[in-house]
Amino acid sequence: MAELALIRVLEGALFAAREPLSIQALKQLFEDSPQHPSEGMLREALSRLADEYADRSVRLIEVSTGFRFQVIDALSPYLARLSEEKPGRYSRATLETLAMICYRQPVTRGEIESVRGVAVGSPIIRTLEERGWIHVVGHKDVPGRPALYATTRQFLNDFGLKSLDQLPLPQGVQRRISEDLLAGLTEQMDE
Amino acid sequence: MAELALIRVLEGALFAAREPLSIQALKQLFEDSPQHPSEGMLREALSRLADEYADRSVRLIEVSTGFRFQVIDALSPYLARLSEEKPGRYSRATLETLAMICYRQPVTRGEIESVRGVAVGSPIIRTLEERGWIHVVGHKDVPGRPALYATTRQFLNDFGLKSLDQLPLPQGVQRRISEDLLAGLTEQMDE
Amino acid sequence: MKQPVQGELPLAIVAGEVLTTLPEDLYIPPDALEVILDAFEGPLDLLLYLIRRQNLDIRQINVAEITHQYMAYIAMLEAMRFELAAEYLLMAAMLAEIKSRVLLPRPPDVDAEEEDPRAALIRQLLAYEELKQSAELLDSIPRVERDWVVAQALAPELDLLRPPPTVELAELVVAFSDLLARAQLSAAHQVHFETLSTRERMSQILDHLQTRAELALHELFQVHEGRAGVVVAFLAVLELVREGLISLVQAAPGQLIYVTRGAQHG
Repeated sequence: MAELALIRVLEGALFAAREPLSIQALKQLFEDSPQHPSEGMLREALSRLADEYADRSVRLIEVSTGFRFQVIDALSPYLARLSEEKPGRYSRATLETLAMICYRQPVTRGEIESVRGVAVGSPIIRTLEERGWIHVVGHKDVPGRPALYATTRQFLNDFGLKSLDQLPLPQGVQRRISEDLLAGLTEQMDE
Repeated sequence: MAELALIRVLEGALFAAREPLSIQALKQLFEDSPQHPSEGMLREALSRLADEYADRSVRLIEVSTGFRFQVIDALSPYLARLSEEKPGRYSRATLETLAMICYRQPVTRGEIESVRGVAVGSPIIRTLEERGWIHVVGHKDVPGRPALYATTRQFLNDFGLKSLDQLPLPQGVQRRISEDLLAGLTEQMDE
Repeated sequence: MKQPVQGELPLAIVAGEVLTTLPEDLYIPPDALEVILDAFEGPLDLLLYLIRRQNLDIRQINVAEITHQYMAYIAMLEAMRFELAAEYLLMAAMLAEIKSRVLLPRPPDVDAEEEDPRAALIRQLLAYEELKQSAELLDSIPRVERDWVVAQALAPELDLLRPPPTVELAELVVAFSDLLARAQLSAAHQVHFETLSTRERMSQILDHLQTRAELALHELFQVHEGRAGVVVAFLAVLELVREGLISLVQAAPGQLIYVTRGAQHG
């Protein structure tokens, strides 16, 4: 059988995959085949592929766990007409819990509650766990050994982020960081 | 917002959809929008779109229920190399849903949700249906006529059971014919 | 949205003062109260709202004033007999405490070690406000499902499919026990557990009725199953009737009994 051009294999695999494909996975496509693209060749082909789709309604993008095609935002109003459901809306309580975990991870439920000033119900935690956005990464070494929650790679993927660094910071956080920094500096100077 | 070209809307929608889109569904994309493509215009745009993809590894094809993009067969050997993986694991949500259906069948999704305390997503139900372990055995005669789920013969086979009776019951739950049942009967006979 | 408020009866007692009218700036139509209570995520959220409404900086808040407003709000909710979450009352107590300490002259040096409660409250409010902002920011990031979709095309059939996950019987039992423990259903009197063979038979009967609108009752009893089988079938029929999933129909006494889908109407 004739070998397909590298770029065509990547195109088909990325459209067929249900999850983003890492460079590692893309290499695996060619295991035991005469083609043995290096990482450089793969990246170069991916970049040409992205160019081919520059004027189309799907874009090739890189997220935390690899590459995937996604439909451009401009299509949302059209797609909204297709389905009655409005998927992916979350309550403020859920969003605040996710924000705590996202910005302060790893964090216990008690810590989330102390900032929110109200109890965080199990259904909220479970909803986020089932959505694949948070997971337990350990247990805090205090009485009761409460679970420590953190965000997952899928959270990054679903929010189109390569890493947590790309998350925008709220004003308060910026202020706190600079205050902490100043306080730290002052302390150091005092020593 | 500027209107997207007809062909670009179709392209994005077809890549976004998980199922083939009929002409009817494609028309719906433009409901209440200034664009009002006729069926002729749609077919003409679809044919141009198919031409654009003629040399790619995805093709626009028409099946009985509509149009969809499909990755070409030539990619199978490549994709097969990706799929050689060890079996995954079902999520807790999936296991709990299966357990509820298994022990409390015939049961509606709402009933499962009320015990689990969180929504049971369609993907969970679909996973179990596709696995051949559950099926719809009827619809409850209440508003919305929700589907009643039960386990299948294949479920018994895959778990090496002759009948559900062989399933162990968790500790604390006793096999018994409930007094509720008898009480309920007496009530009905009184009516 | 101002409405005349009856001034005769005391509406509530706030900080020892009888409140006959709601503070002008606080008046909210009673039927809107429930909605508003739902709109707040908790006492911190409510306090933030009260502070922000006056364009105050959290750091500059007048505890006495904000306490007054918060108490008036709580009193109003209580007067309307809304069930208030304990957190709201706890905050009321905390505010009252802070207010009294701010008003009373403090003996010098006594509290040097202890944190100023006003500072603690301000810190809590700032942290919560920051969280609110973070949540809004997070929600503004385009995300899958709501704002965009992954582009996919149907994959070709593969000879080598990833083997589906395997499940051990024990895992299923554990999952069910967990569910029971969580739903606190384990007490036998709350949920009835028919034998599983009964539930299995219930599913089978419903499945039969998928293809046929009605069945003669005797068709459900198989002689070859013996006495136990007949009992199971009988119990399954009774349970299905009780849950309103099937009905038994008999045209006249002595005639055949038929089983049909759904509850009997009328």
